[in-house]
Amino acid sequence: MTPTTRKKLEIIIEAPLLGRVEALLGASGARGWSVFASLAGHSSHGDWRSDGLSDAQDKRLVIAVVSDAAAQAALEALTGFFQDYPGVVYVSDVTVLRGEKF
Amino acid sequence: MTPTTRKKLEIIIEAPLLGRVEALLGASGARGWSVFASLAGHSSHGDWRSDGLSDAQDKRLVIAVVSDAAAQAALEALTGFFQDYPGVVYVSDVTVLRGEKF
Amino acid sequence: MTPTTRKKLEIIIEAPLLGRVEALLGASGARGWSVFASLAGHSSHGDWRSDGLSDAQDKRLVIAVVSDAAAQAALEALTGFFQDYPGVVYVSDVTVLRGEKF
Amino acid sequence: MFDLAAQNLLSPAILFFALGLAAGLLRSDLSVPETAAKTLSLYLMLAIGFKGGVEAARAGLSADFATAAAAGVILSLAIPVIAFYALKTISTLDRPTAAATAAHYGSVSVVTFAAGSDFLRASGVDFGGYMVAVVALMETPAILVALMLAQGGTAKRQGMQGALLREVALNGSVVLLIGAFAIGAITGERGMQRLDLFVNPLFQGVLTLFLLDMGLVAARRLREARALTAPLVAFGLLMPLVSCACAVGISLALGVRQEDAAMLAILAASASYIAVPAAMRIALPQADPGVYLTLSLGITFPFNLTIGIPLYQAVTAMLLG
Amino acid sequence: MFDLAAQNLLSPAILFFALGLAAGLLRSDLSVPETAAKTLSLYLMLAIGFKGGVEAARAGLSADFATAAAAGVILSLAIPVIAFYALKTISTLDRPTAAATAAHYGSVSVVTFAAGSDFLRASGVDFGGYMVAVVALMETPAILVALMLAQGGTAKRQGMQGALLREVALNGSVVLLIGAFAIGAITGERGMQRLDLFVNPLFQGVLTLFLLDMGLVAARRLREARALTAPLVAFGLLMPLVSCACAVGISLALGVRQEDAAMLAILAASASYIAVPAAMRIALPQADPGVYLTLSLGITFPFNLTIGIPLYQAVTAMLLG
Amino acid sequence: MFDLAAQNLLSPAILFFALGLAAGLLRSDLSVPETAAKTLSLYLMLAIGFKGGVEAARAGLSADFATAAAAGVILSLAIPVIAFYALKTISTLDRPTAAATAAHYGSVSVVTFAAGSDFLRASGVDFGGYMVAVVALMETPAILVALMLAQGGTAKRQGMQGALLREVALNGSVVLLIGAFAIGAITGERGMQRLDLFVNPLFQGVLTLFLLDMGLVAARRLREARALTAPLVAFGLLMPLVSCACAVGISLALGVRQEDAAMLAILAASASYIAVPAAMRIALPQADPGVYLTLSLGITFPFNLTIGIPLYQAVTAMLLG
Ligand SMILES: Nc1ncnc2c1ncn2[C@@H]1O[C@H](COP(=O)(O)O)[C@@H](O)[C@H]1O
Ligand SMILES: Nc1ncnc2c1ncn2[C@@H]1O[C@H](COP(=O)(O)O)[C@@H](O)[C@H]1O
Ligand SMILES: Nc1ncnc2c1ncn2[C@@H]1O[C@H](COP(=O)(O)O)[C@@H](O)[C@H]1O
Ligand code: NA
Ligand code: NA
Ligand code: NA
Repeated sequence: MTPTTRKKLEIIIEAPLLGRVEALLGASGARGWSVFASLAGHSSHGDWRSDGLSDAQDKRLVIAVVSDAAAQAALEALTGFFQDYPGVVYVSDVTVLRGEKF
Repeated sequence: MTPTTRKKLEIIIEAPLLGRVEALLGASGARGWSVFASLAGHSSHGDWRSDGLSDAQDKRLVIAVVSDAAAQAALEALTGFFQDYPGVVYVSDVTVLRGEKF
Repeated sequence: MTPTTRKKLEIIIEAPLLGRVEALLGASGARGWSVFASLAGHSSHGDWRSDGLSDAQDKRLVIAVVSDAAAQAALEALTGFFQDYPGVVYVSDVTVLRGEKF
Repeated sequence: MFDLAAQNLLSPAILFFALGLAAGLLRSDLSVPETAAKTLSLYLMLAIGFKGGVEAARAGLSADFATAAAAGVILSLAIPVIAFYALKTISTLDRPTAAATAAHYGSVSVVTFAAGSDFLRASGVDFGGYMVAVVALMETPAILVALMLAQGGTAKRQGMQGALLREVALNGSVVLLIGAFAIGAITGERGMQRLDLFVNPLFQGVLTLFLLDMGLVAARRLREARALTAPLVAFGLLMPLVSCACAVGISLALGVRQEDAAMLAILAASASYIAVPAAMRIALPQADPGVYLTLSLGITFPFNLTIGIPLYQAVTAMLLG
Repeated sequence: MFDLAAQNLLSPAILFFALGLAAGLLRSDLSVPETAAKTLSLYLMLAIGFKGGVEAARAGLSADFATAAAAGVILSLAIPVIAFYALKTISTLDRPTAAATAAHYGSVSVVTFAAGSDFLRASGVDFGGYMVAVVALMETPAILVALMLAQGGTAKRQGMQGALLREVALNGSVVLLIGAFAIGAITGERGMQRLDLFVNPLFQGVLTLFLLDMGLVAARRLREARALTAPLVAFGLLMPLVSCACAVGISLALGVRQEDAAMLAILAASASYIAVPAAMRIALPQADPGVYLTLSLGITFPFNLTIGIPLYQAVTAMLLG
Repeated sequence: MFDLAAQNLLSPAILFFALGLAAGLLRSDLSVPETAAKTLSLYLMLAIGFKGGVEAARAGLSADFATAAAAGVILSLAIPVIAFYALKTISTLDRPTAAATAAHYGSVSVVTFAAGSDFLRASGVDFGGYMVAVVALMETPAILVALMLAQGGTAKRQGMQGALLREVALNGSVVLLIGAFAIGAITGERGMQRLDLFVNPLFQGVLTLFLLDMGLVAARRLREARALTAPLVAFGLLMPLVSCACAVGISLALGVRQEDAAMLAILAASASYIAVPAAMRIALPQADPGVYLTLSLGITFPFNLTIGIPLYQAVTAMLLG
């Protein structure tokens, strides 16, 4: 297993939109991802904090380690997505074992 | 939207101190951040695990993608903070869309 | 406190195996780590989502900022581990304050 | 009547809401874990739906149900339109935010229904158990009206409408309310024997704990309300009265039973904070949740809980009595 | 009998399971927070264990307990073997997956026990309170049998066996069931006075809410079941009958009380979805959870809950009556 | 008396604590989700506060309340000083850790209050409902004393003192206890009718589940206790007796009702594990939580729950009887 370099996408979006972002990742060729819940946050739109009443403003963090091609495709799709919806995406390089998985 | 490079700060601190760290981030010029709950952890101070009795030792992960200037300012403030309080901070480079947001 | 570079390991494994991975990290010379719960995810093995019935398929994210040596040791141990168990590991460079901690 | 209103104000449930509100405004770190709050609200919907179903079965199907249902649906279609143009007139809200806010007022609040039920029962007004089904019917139509008011949106989101409609129709709270209502209606007394303690004596306690949390959340909303202008606050206090008036009018027009009309007025005056906000984040993301959630949770809900409910009951009693 | 079976089908608990199943299959966003589900299942084990202990204390220690316990352990050792070879014969499952699946059918489901208790009590079959202890005894032996069937595995995992045995023996659900049973037995009537409301009238309600969640989870499993072939579905429906037959046979052989035999048949037919899956992820990671969790939760559990339980009771009544 | 003590040891609640302790020490994976534990403790404070308020309203305001309150506050100011110097004498703890630990013993444990109430009521000792308000009054003063004992700290943290005072004063558990007490006092019997089942029969069950979790947490603390030396263990077992003695003394001096004095002794002997630890992480971060949480949860709480409570009652009965 020779270490290889892949792209790590981190996407922060609102909970009700998770399904759409996952669909978009799949369509971009991402083979896998993990979803995490955020407790609270801050941005130019103000503070938010997860309350159990409505998940309208809850945020999810989606981490996807993907190939450069998939990263490129996902970023293009997300550019459109973020014209309509709030959220954040950032990318970094990671080294993985079993590069073929991603 | 040309991708631009920003700094990603990851700060692990105790739950009761979250408010202070958020204030410190805001003062350093961070425009946004996200807070996550940690379940458990280990360090030279031993193991801990979140129990519902007291959040005294619960840990929070704060992720803030910020400009180099804000990162610099935050790190200086955190250096002082971590002289008094336990916790960890680490920084890495990330590529973002819409660099003006950060 | 001069910033120094360290390795950040991110390991996604199934909840029942957390203890084994923590033992493996400790044995590799990691001085600290943090554990997070994942809500849901996707991979070639299909979708999963945390339900409260059994934690069999729940996933945990373990973040460990470690020295290059510990990272090397942990990756070798994990290579063996991932021959038996599902999961993902990826590594990146981070800058830390107080490098002696890690 | 005033005595009852006072008693309502001094009920434990409402005082715990006030406690939460006060603690939140004072920035106390008191908080209810969000998963607990979500579980409590599932419980409330399960219990409310089930009880309504059992009562409906007791009473048997009646034309009154059909009448109340029709009135409810009409209200949830009409109120958003009124609310939307009211907002456009009195405030400077952008179109999407006005439409999203309107949707909240066309829809309903299950907890307001619960508090209203307590008050009406205490006042000897026994509305039909089927009103629970009316609650469910009134939850979502307003969402569709609001979308039209906001004029669709970009082609991209147009493509989403299909998915959205499914999500709205299968919204968890609607499914649970309707489902629990059906199960109550099917199992009737036999079922009630098994769940009696769970859905009846336990209910007040859970509602109390939930209202404590709602007070905390409402306070957080109010504290962070940057977008809240005087006209908007006025809207949050007056719109319920307008909705109540509409409810009375339609009840007269369609001949809704007076007891049902009282509950219908409470429902019309209530604003959603569960189903609608999530739908709006999907359908009208440009709309500012800082406006509609603050108005619904921070202004209208407390108003209805304290002053509104007794007032609507008095009004309907007067005009339809 | 048929009347009772129908009543069983129309009990609130089972209808809420059906509601969850339907909502899940329709992809409604209705969901119970996972920490809530975990807490509810802790409550159910605490209440079941405690009630069983109090009843056992009431009845006093009896040879019947020993007989039922022996029968239970034998069943949980034998059933996995049958299940394993059945799977190898009718399906193309790899060895580890077949073994892991077999372990689930050798172990038991606490919720099936709870539903079975309700049904048997309603049918006037009063099995011994000590059957709760039998549940605990039947939870884990199947895991060890399955490991042998899968032939240990690599040396690396051999090294883990020690740790694994400890984990299996100290599995949370087993510890809680046994512990609560012991506490019930020790405190007896005096303890029951203090917890009566908590473990008795409240139980039905919590079970109902939990079954709603189980319906949702089962539906998700079924929706994502890629690995589910016709032979596997057949196994999920027929294996419980085989297990029931084994239970009847052993009960006759060892002379288990007829009432206890009825419950033993229900337990034998039930499949684990809490303790065993987690153990299998550790011990047989190559086994596909998409197979065993889908069969246990998506096929066998609903079958037992609706048709199985009354059927097993009828069969045991006939053959041992 | 001994009979009662034995009964206390054999109550379900305490046996479930023992179960949790045993499971935790044996490293079972049994665990209660942390959000569930947090929610249960909110419930306990709500119920305890509300019941106390209703009882207080029943009895009417009395000078006894003022006396008990004064005694309570004096104790929570004096005990930390004693504890601090005791620790400095018998142990090698650094100043901040000694001060932080002292704060825990000056403050109180709500669950110890609940267990103590059960025991005293069972022993026919009916202390005043207002003792709940005394609990709230005793929660925080010790924090301030401890800060002085630790001598402020760096200028940086000095700047924080303002924020800290607000946080301590508005600590969630204090706000909820006081608020629920006030609501109980305001709504009285009428309110109790609505919440009776929720705060009375349900209470024992929730307390039992919560104690199971406390046993698990205490065990984890003990397992990971690296800092625990013999002198510290001795402190954890003897300090409660010293506090009890102080309580008796002050009760005699101020003429506290004997029934109230019994509860006051239990409160004095109890150590905080909710409000104080969080405050100490902010105010005295250099203090080692491995010391104060292990002592409070792992040593003193189990001691009070099992041996302490009956002992304190016997002592006060003897000396003030
Ligand atoms: N490329 C990826 N990026 C992020 N998380 C992943 C990725 N692949 C797998 N995962 C997570 O790791 C779990 C196990 O992966 P696998 O071993 O491929 O089944 C999945 O269920 C996901 O939650
Ligand atoms: N710079 C940032 N770093 C980390 N998280 C962020 C950042 N900016 C925004 N977020 C998170 O993303 C959410 C939506 O961001 P926005 O679209 O700017 O309102 C915020 O509420 C935060 O939780
Ligand atoms: N090297 C590390 N990598 C990730 N998390 C860490 C690391 N070191 C410490 N932590 C987390 O930060 C908490 C406080 O660290 P410390 O201040 O070293 O006690 C620990 O309990 C861990 O949860
Ligand atoms: Na409305
Ligand atoms: Na079985
Ligand atoms: Na004390």
